[in-house]
Amino acid sequence: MNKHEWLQRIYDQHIAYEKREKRIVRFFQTIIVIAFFSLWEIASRFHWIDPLLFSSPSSIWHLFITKVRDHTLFSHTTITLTETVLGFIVGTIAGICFAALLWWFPRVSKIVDPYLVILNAMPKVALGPILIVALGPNMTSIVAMGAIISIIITTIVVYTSFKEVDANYIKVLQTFGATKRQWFTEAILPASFPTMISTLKVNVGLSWVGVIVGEFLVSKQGLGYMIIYGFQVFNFTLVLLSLLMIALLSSIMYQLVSWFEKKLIKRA
Amino acid sequence: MNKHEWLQRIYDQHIAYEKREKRIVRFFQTIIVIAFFSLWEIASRFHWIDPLLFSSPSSIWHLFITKVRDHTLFSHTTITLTETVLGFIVGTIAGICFAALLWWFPRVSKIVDPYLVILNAMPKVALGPILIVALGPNMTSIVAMGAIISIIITTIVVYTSFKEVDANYIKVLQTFGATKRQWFTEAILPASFPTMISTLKVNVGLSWVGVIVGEFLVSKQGLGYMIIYGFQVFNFTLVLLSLLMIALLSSIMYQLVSWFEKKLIKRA
Amino acid sequence: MPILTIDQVMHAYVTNQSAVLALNHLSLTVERGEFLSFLGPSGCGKTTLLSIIAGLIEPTKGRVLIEGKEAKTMRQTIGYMLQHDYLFPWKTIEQNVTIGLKLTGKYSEKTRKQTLALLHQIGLRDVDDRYPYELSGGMRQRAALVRTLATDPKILLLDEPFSALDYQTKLKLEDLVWETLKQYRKTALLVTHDIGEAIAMSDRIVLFTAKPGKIKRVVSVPDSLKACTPFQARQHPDFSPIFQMIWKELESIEQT
Amino acid sequence: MPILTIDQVMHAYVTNQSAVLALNHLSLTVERGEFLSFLGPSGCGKTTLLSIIAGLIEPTKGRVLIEGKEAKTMRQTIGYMLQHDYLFPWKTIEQNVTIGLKLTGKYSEKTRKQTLALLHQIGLRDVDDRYPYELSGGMRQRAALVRTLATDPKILLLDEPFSALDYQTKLKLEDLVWETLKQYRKTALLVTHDIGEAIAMSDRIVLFTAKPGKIKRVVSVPDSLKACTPFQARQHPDFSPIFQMIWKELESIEQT
Amino acid sequence: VKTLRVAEVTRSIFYAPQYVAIEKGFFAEEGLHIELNTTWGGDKTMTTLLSNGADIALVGSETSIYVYSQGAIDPVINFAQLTQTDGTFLVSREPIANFTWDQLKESTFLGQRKGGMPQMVGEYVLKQHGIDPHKDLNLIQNIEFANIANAFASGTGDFVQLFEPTASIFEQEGKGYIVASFGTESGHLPYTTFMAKQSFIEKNKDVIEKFTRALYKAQQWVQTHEAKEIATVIQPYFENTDIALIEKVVDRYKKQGSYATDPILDEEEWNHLQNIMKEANELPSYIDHSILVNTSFAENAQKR
Ligand SMILES: Nc1ncnc2c1ncn2[C@@H]1O[C@H](COP(=O)(O)OP(=O)(O)OP(=O)(O)O)[C@@H](O)[C@H]1O
Ligand SMILES: Nc1ncnc2c1ncn2[C@@H]1O[C@H](COP(=O)(O)OP(=O)(O)OP(=O)(O)O)[C@@H](O)[C@H]1O
Ligand SMILES: NCCS(=O)(=O)O
Ligand SMILES: [Mg+2]
Ligand SMILES: [Mg+2]
Repeated sequence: MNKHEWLQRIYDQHIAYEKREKRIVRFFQTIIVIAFFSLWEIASRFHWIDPLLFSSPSSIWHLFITKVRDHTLFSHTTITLTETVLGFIVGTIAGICFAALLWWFPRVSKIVDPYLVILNAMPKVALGPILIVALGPNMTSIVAMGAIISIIITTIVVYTSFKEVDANYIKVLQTFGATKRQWFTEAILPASFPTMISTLKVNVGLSWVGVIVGEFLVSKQGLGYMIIYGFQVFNFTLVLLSLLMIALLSSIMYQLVSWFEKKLIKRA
Repeated sequence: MNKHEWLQRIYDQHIAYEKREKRIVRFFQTIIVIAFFSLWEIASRFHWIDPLLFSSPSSIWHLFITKVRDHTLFSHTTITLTETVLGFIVGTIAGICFAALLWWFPRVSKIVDPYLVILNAMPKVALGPILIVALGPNMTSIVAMGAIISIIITTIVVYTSFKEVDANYIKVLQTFGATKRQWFTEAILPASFPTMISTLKVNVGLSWVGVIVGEFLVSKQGLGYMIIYGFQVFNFTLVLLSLLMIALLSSIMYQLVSWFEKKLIKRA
Repeated sequence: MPILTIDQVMHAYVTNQSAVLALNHLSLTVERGEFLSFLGPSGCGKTTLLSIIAGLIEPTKGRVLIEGKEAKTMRQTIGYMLQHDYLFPWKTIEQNVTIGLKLTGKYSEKTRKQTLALLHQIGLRDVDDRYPYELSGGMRQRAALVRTLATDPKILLLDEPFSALDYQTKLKLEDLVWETLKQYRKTALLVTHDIGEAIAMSDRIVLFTAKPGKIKRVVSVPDSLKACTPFQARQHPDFSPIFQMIWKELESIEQT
Repeated sequence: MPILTIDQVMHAYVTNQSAVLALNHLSLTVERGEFLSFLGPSGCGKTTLLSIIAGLIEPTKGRVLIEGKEAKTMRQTIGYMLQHDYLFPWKTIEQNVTIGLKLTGKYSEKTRKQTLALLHQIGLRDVDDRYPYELSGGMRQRAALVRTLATDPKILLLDEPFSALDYQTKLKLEDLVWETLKQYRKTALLVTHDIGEAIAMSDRIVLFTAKPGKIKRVVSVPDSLKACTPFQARQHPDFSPIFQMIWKELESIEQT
Repeated sequence: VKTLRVAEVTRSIFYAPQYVAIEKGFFAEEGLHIELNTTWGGDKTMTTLLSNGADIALVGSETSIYVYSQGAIDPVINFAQLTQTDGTFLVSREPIANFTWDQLKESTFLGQRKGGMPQMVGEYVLKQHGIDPHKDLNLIQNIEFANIANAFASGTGDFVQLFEPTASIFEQEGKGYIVASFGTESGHLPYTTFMAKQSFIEKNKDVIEKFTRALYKAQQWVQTHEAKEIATVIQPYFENTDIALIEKVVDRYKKQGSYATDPILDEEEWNHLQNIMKEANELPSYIDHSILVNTSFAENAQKR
């Protein structure tokens, strides 16, 4: 048996093993989903749990189909998604701009430092009602809630990463007589790119929190509205359908950002 | 002039400069606070803003004094603080235990991975009502809300740091024939200590969010309750007082954890 | 009986993409008290070989015998020192150097005293209660040496232990390690990229081919150099010719 | 007129805790085309001195003149190469080596071609569109050299450019840099911890005392060594005596 | 066409005449376009009105009193009443054949949240029946509006005070049994009222008048039509709710006279409200009917 055949055999063994491992993992993952939903269904059918409160997968499914057919699910989802994406973008961009400002004016950064700590520690969801007062009971408030929740933490994280950029990159630029503006565009900004991307991941989650809380407060459409309304008419199937939709969509958004991160950061 | 005198003079110049700089910073910081509160007061007095909605620093101050005198502020604050600290501790410890579990059983970790992603992306505040159903309308639900909001992110962050511990530390232990349990106690756990401490910082903030949202849903006492009640009877002074108290307390807790972090991590 | 026998060892790393041969039909015997150096291009499998000898990974094929017994069962007889010191930052120097004793169950007041004595002898005084971050690179690497020696291993595996140090510290530590090992009559295997270091410290130098690692040639160091300390050896007239020879040999390996 | 005059330079670093003298009454002149090495204990102020010469920091006292003019105004005439390559990871090799041209406004099709030609000449072919992470340490350091040379500086400051490389790569790069600098008749100041490297590459070696840095002694390298490439010089019979001498000199500095 | 922004406190069958007015085109007939926004909870609704997020709010009259006593510069004026009794029901966990209020004694009672109208009426009614809500029974008042029903459903309390359609759903599902109506016990009071800022009313008298007229038409329509017909009209506002259930609820409210038959908020009702608030220790100060109520629009609407 020559070397190549031998390596090939070892490789094949490994791949076979990996495949088996993967099958086991997939198997248990499937088992968990099936067990979860069927236990839920059975518990609900046999009244081990209160079907009124916990609904059942089958009723949720039927409601889902109905709402897909009459397009209402689509419109609620679109609204919430739009708000979240907007909140996310506004929060992230504004945070990065603030960070740039603090970097450019170190004295400003020193001055606002204690206020940033307070704003960061403050649970932003408590500000919801104030937003309504300030911006009115409309989508702007909801988007603002989605943005505000991520803006401070983005500012802090990105500013920290600006400061942590290896001073030697600046030294290289300085030897070529670069201006401060060039330090920023040529070194600080690109070097902080990976940090910015990973803030995005956090911000996606935060924007969802903000928008859902915002929709709890004021809304006539959206998944948060569906939850509140579901409570109002005691339709828990509706509440749970909305929760499942939120879980699904927020996971997808998170995965998108992760994928984006992997694509962009491989060279670091 | 000898070398020492020369150095001393340079040093003195620097210190003088630093002192001036610090004075300027302090000055502007004070100006900001004063400007903020007096503008607020004036705008409220002259009805540039609706004093009903935005209250005024003086009314907040008077309310503060009244509530300090009759001890109600103290009891509300104590309740909320207790809930937050409990939620924080439960969330952090449970998260670390889960992380240890995942590290110990890599297959379990592979199996639950997609579920962790979903749970992490899910805006936990939306789960509040489910908690009330499960745990009843009492303080347990509020503490659980404070814990649940931080548990998944703690698990993920701590588990990631467990995995990122330099394999060479394990190699060193292996050469002495250490058991897996010893890998964990001698290397994995202490090496991840800094990460754990910095998760604490995030968790403090999250626990506040959880507890405030929890108090919005069920409570007869606490700062979140004061906000809700204040809204109900249109006493915005009460709402703003609670918000200021929350900002103050959460900042203090955050600073405590930061201080703790600095003390512990200096040797890294 | 040789203290170490490497018999037709092959090792392949298997990933999901491919299986890569890291070591190819490698055989070698080492006698008690010998000092061997391994030289070879980056990625030729030197670290892999040390890990196999230490019993940390199992060779895909072939056997490694220590005093005639399977390497895996002989872990206690082996001390392993890595490129960076890998002292545990959260332990004091004393806790670091005695960890091996504790894990192997050899910890007693006596062994503790011995270990601390060795620490002082090697030039680290008044640092028992310090933390690693308070020490310079050279001092840390010395503490790592003491940690390795504390459990009294018969064979020492040294994986580029000096490469992270600056030049002068490195020359000084070479002398120190060399003298300590001679004094305790240890068998040692040193991986290095520095031809001079290999010549200065060892009795035999094993040259590896590039991936997959295979022994290209074993060079014996002349007795005249063996007798000197590493620092003296570098200045010795016999040094330059053997340096030139190995340099050319390695050049030819890298070109293939 | 000497290309570089360092005149009674003193530098103190001031922090909130204390003011520390880094350089003390330092004077030195360097002639066009000379190659100087700076040797001295860690923290003695070598990097500080280079930064002052490059006009990046202003000396607390004293003057640095380049061709008779204030260093701060002469930044363009200076190229600075750091210990690690500090290539920008988000730029391709071509973008990296031409960044100096772009920042100094010298970028044109002609200078671009010249720079890429230098890149190829120095042994980096087909890497123009690669990213730094795709290159080995030695290749990256070469690219950094090209980046430094691209703006055609008169004086090159080299701050331990080889210390992060493995031994063989380092010896090869020493030769390459030495030849390139000789070919373009550059003036160069090299900071190193490696006595051998200093002897092999330079015309004069400046020995610094420990904190605060002060010139202890300037050693001229014998013409016999100056004539050889660095690699040859290390094998030259004249090498060992001067190495011993400098070693002892540094030993004595460290003990004080 | 004039667009009016209306903020309603919640989406409820209790407000059927409002949806009828929109759906049957009574507002459109008056040249009004209604932009309806649900701002969940009285606090948010009133906040929305105060911060000019809406022109008209549909919310309990007690909020206008709170706002006034906090020193509003531009008070909020009640101009048209929509519901005239409480809208909640007493639901017991076990079926009770012959209910008397005495049976509440020693029980655990899951009430509405403190400071709101349902809670105050709840306490008032208990007191009317000789029960001290804070001594004679175990009163739970710490749960947010939306979560009261599920707290009861998951096992908390022997009795609960619930709105529709939850009360009917509970009955349908056997989760609870409606044993009494707080609406019939409460007497007439301005439970849900349309209001606007004084400044807005002054500037838009004609609009308010048109609005009130359209509302009055709807109130009359509701009076003169069967529950079944009403349910069909308002169904678009209650997707996901069974039409039979809507009908049942409408019928229940109609029968107990919860829907005001005209928009007039008279002084008697107003004072009754303040008495109830006073009993509950939530009345900051007594405010005269003439200050916060303007019945002229309602009266004009009735004239034509
Ligand atoms: N865990 C691993 N999985 C896959 N391949 C590996 C692994 N460890 C090492 N290799 C590969 O095996 C080969 C030999 O690696 P090894 O670390 O033993 O080389 P080395 O001679 O020690 O190199 P260096 O001089 O750079 O330390 C390399 O090609 C490396 O890429
Ligand atoms: N930015 C700074 N602030 C304060 N002190 C500094 C600063 N930079 C350097 N120093 C101090 O000045 C002295 C000289 O530093 P420098 O980096 O020039 O030394 P060096 O000779 O280059 O050392 P090495 O060989 O380790 O590179 C050191 O004691 C160092 O601690
Ligand atoms: N999960 C919400 C975090 S915070 O930004 O509101 O603190
Ligand atoms: Mg290796
Ligand atoms: Mg330096």
